[in-house]
Amino acid sequence: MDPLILSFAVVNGVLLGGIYGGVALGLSLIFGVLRVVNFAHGSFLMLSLYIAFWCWSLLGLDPYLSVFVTVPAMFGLGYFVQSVIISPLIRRERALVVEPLSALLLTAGVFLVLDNLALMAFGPNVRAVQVDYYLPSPMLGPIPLNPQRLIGALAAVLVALGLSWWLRHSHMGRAIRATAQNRDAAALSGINVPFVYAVTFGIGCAVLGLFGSLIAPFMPISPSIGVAFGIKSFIVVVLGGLGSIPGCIVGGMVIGVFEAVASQHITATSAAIGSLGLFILILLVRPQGIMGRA
Amino acid sequence: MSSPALRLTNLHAGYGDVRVLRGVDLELPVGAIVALIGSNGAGKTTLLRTVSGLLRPTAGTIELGGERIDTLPPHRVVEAGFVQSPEGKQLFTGMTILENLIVGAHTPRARARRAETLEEVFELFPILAERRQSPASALSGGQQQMVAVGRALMALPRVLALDEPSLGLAPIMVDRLFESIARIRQRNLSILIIEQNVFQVLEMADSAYVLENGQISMSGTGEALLKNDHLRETYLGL
Amino acid sequence: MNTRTITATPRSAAGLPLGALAAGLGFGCVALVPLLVDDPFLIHSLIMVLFFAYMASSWNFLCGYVGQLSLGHAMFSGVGGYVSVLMFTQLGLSPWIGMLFGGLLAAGLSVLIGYPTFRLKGPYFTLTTIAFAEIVRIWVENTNDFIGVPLKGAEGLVVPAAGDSLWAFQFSSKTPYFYIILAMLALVMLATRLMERSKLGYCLKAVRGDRDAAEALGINPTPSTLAALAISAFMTALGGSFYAQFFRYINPERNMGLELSIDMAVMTIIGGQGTVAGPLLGALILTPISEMARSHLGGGLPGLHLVVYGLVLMACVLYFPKGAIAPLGRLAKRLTDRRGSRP
Amino acid sequence: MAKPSRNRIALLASTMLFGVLAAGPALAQSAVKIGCALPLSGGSATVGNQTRAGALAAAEQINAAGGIKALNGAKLEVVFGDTQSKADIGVTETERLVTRENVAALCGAFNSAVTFPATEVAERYKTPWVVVGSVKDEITERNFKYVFRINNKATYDAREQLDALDLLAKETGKKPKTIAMLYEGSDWGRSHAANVKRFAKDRGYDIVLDEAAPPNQVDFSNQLLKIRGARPDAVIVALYTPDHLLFSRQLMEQRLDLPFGIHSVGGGTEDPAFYKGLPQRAVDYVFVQEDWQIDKLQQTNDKTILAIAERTKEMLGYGMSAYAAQGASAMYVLADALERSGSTDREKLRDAIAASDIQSGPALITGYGRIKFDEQGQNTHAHGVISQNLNGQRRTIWPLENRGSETKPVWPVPAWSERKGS
Amino acid sequence: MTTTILDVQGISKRFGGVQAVKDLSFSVGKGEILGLLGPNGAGKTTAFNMIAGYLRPDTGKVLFEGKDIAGKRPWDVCKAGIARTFQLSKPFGDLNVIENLMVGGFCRTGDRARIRERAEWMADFLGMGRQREAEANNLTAFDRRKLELGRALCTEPRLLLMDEVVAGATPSEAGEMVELVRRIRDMGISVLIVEHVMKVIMSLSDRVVVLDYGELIADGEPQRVVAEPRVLKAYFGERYVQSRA
Repeated sequence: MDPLILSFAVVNGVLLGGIYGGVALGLSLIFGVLRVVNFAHGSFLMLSLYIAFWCWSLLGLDPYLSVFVTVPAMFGLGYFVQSVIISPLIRRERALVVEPLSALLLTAGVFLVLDNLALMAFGPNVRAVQVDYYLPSPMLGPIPLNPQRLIGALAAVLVALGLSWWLRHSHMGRAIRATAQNRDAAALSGINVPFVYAVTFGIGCAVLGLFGSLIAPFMPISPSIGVAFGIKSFIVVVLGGLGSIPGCIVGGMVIGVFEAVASQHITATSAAIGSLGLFILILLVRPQGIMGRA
Repeated sequence: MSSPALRLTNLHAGYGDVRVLRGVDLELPVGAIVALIGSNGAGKTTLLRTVSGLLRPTAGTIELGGERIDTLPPHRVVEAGFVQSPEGKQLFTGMTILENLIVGAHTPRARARRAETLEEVFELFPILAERRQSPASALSGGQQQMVAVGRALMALPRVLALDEPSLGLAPIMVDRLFESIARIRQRNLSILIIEQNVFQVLEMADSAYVLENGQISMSGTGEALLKNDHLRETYLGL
Repeated sequence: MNTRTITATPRSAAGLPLGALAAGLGFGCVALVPLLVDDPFLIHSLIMVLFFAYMASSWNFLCGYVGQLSLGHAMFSGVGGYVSVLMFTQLGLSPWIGMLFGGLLAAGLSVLIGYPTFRLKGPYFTLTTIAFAEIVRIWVENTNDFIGVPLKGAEGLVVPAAGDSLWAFQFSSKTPYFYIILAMLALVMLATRLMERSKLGYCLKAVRGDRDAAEALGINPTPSTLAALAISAFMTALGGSFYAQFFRYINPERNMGLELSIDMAVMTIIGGQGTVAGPLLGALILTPISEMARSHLGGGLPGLHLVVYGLVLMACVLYFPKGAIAPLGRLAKRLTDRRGSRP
Repeated sequence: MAKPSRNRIALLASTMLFGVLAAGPALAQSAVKIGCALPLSGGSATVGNQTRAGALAAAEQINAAGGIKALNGAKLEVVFGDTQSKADIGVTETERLVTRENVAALCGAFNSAVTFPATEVAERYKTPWVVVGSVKDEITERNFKYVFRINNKATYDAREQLDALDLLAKETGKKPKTIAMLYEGSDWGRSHAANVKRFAKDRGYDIVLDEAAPPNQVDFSNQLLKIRGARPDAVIVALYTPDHLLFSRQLMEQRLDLPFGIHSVGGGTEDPAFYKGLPQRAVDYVFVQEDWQIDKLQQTNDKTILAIAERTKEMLGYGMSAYAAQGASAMYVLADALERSGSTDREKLRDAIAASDIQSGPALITGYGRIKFDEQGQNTHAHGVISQNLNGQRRTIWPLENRGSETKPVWPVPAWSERKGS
Repeated sequence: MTTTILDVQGISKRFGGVQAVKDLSFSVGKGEILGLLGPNGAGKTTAFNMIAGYLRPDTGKVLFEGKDIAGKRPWDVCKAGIARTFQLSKPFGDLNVIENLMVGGFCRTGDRARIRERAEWMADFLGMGRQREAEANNLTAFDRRKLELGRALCTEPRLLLMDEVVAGATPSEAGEMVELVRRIRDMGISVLIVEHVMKVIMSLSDRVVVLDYGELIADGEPQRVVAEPRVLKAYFGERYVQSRA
């Protein structure tokens, strides 16, 4: 194969994969701490895309500036969903662990409600943000880099680094990690576990809020957009290791490059089958993922 | 008369419809070491979980220094000053020793004095200072127990509860641990200790309670219980 | 709450269990509907309710009793539909026979997939079933021709009209379809009931209750779960064949898609998984909701019925984890108890 | 929402008036119900709602003009059923419309996968069905008596795209040789691609890339790279709105040069939302084949057509589309048949539709010269219209008879570097 | 004690850095009740699980009636004739008492009528005849423990492994359990029992073996074994032994 085309493909794959990883961060964080597989992950992204869109369309806010709206709004929504909808389940469980299937079903309910409320409220029309300025395309050798995707991918790496650093060194971050590792011991150390859970869910959604704003400039928005990203996120997170923050970015880039390179040889549909197959294989052979601990 | 450090009155608790505690009365005077002994399944750990707020009592009251704490969530109980080092150590295995200890000082009160308390814990368990950057999972059983006790101390407890601190430790380590506990005592804490290592703990404790089937069947000073033939017969089967 | 309930299975005067009697009576009454009313739309709607009850029951046969959540069952429905249609169009074989082949193929496929997959627990299992089903769906959608078999990709398959013929599984009236799906539902519910009381049923319930304890009692979980999976896949495939014959048209999106799997699972969970009547109850609750949302709001509020689905699902998970059948069962029990205690 | 209620009052008033003037035939002028099964929710909801708006606008107009005169001014009442783009739901809704709502005729249902089995129900109940939007060939190849299709078959769509290429080549002497195809990987995209392939060979085009894309992609870089590698003269595209938006935007960003441009077969490019979501430069010079004449409103002075467009825009919030036009057209075809049959009897109505021969009026809003069905119910005079986006205006360039006198197609299309403002 | 039914020969198990069981050998005679003792964490449950097929021994053999069952899966061990109970009882919560018992019966036969008959008999044997229709979730902890014992017996074992039979029981319940175990032995079933409550072990066992740090430190008659200094030290600490000496 033409090496130029191949390097194009790899660069595209890395950029896109970085965005996949960034979008999946929240899913991984929430699973890592709460052991909840958030089926509604994509729906939250869809909502933040809509928020970014309406900010642009009604208030004339640049999508990149709308992060100041989407991030707090999504944090609030995530906090609310955890403390009002999911936490009764955690309180109910006698064994004091969330029964993963109930949580999955609960978030599946959230997914149905959010996606269809969006359909009722915004209608089925596809919408898109249009900005009237041009960002210059930086060049990587002979390859031009798409500026908007580059911003997304860089943001993903930065957010992952920042999140890891914050979890490692901040007071709240340590509390979150402690709660993830041993809920009871955390409570016995004076950590307010329900609060930590709600904050974690909020942060997971806030990250989605950020990426909603970052991809809004180039992503058409419709009520069903969440599903596409949701499925991608599951694949990415399983590949990188459920709960692993760096694994998320690595998993995203692996999928991105895999699909980009594979698509040059086979059709995109076969590449989609391939990534689903990879997903199954990883679950069966190495369920902890690429970066996850055994 | 000042109120005791911890007082349980007619405490009932259980899991679902399984009743574990059936009316426990217990008093821990300020500055004392009180031992709670009993066979497996007698409800010792359930008692600690209930006091800590992990389990809601179905009846009865829990007072810490005269204040009711039986409706508080776990983190408020810690704030109020009751801290336990749970059974089986329950360390945060993905964290270093230092991080484990720092997480222990989570409440605002404890955080304000974090550096000093840390110094004190390191003084108490010098080995932890040496290995502060090691992951908790790489420690020996005795060292892990030290981390667990140290982590509880970091929260600046008024009442420290130790659940089976000698579990799984080599005899020499048990001795050392008990020595440390004796030293902690000098910090003007009240200590509630749950042990299966009956004789050693009875020697150290000011008084002790025997828990059987969720009820206190016997109590008294450590010495008196040691001499009590009934205890030996019923509890030890000798 | 520490009550010890001491009840015997309520029995009628003739000695038959009341449950069987009620089931027989219920099915008998429903069977009379086409004789009493001549309303094709009502019959059609009933067929849809019975069809979804059948699909949910087939799903329940495995997932309700093993306690694993599969969201890939639509794959088996698709296999059943495609095999029966292709055997009819390509080989001229009666769909009745094609149906059996479709069922067997689905059962075989399910064992191949299930063997490695059952090791996975909880959400991992669920995600894997979704992935398998999506692979099959995407593959069929993008395959026009597979070793000479015209799958026709996303376009879907059409069953050519063959007139009123039992052999061709085609009828001009809806009534025969109604009786067929009614009989299929009765059969799957009977099979579930028999399985519940057979060795297989006890093994599955034991594995669901506690895997370690089940193993200690001499139960090897793998063959039991695989057997249940194969039967469940077989029955789901028969449902897929019925769909194909009833609508005379199938395509991968609808007959293999995730949405069908979610419908099957959600109906069962809302009705009560691991019970014979739960899936039927779920279908009876949910199908009219969507029907009503459509006919009364006429698309004025698109997606409303799915919002209701989601809310009902969340309420069930939080407040009726055993499904709507649990409170109903308690009510029935109280009624029979009261009657029984009367002198 | 003010308008409908005013209409309802008008309707009420007129009913009362009629009641006073002629108490006798009050029964005869009760409303004629038309059932319309459409995907109002689910994947194709946008299209469904556009068709609904068109149909409603036309029905209102017909009613305001005095209803069906042959039925003493009976009003049209359009009853909708939501198919959710699912075959089984579509069939159920058809059953309901026929047996519960007792409609005189049916229309719908856009998705071929729904229309195909649903029309069978109509055939069984001997209820005429006017197909709207569905292009699957077989729908009008089953010897059905009650199914009619005003619009194109799928094969027409493909043929027309190549016809347009041929026409432009003949006009300028410049002919593209290689074609790439990019299409969504479900029913519509695949069947269109298959049809293009069938015709391309005979017309001397070389298909250099044949690429299906799974629906709802989040990125097209990979496919664009493939197109770049294949270096085609032109690309034939069949994508739905979100995918088409993404594709067009990325194509613009990557400044991928295609000497003979993008030839889209409707889908996303028929959707007004598509043009709202993209900057002008992303759609410059794009060719679109669709089932109505996009610049009809500029070219016609038929007041009824302009009024329909006005009313549709009011309902949807954006301009006319092929689907709104088709919905309106279907209503006028049915109204015409009702006038001629003078009866709501389904049998008579069916015969009247079969005998339709419309050569003027708002039924031809879609841009056809004539509507006349063959014995299979297919309107053989149906044709799509291919437009090119020129200076922000979409101008018909094919067929020649629909092309405006001032319209000059740009062929071949300029490279990105030669375009204004770059 | 004439014949041996279970012969454990030098089994070991290592978890990461911890040697949980080290070269352990002991045997159970036919018709014998053998107590397995040791302080918390001594490796009793690990040894237990290696016999029951839940763990594969790193080394050594487990001979049951002369055949090596080491490394066999739990269901095969059960079919061979060894039944077990769990430390934390694991009844099938949403099944009633009879159904729970019947699950055990399917291990030997598919004949439902016979299984049901035996389950009914077993319910009476356990003294749970009046609760036969009660869901296991609604039973008291002790009844659940009994139920688990009965369920194990329904698999018609020749050797019964019991883990902590009276934990959390009241004295009268403990007495009832001891009586039950005796009657089980009288039925000809050998019993290996892990227990903390000394009183129970002392009154029940024909013989005890004591583990400490994964190693066998004593084997013999109960009264004699608990007087051994090594055992006292393991249980009560060095100082106690010194004070008694």
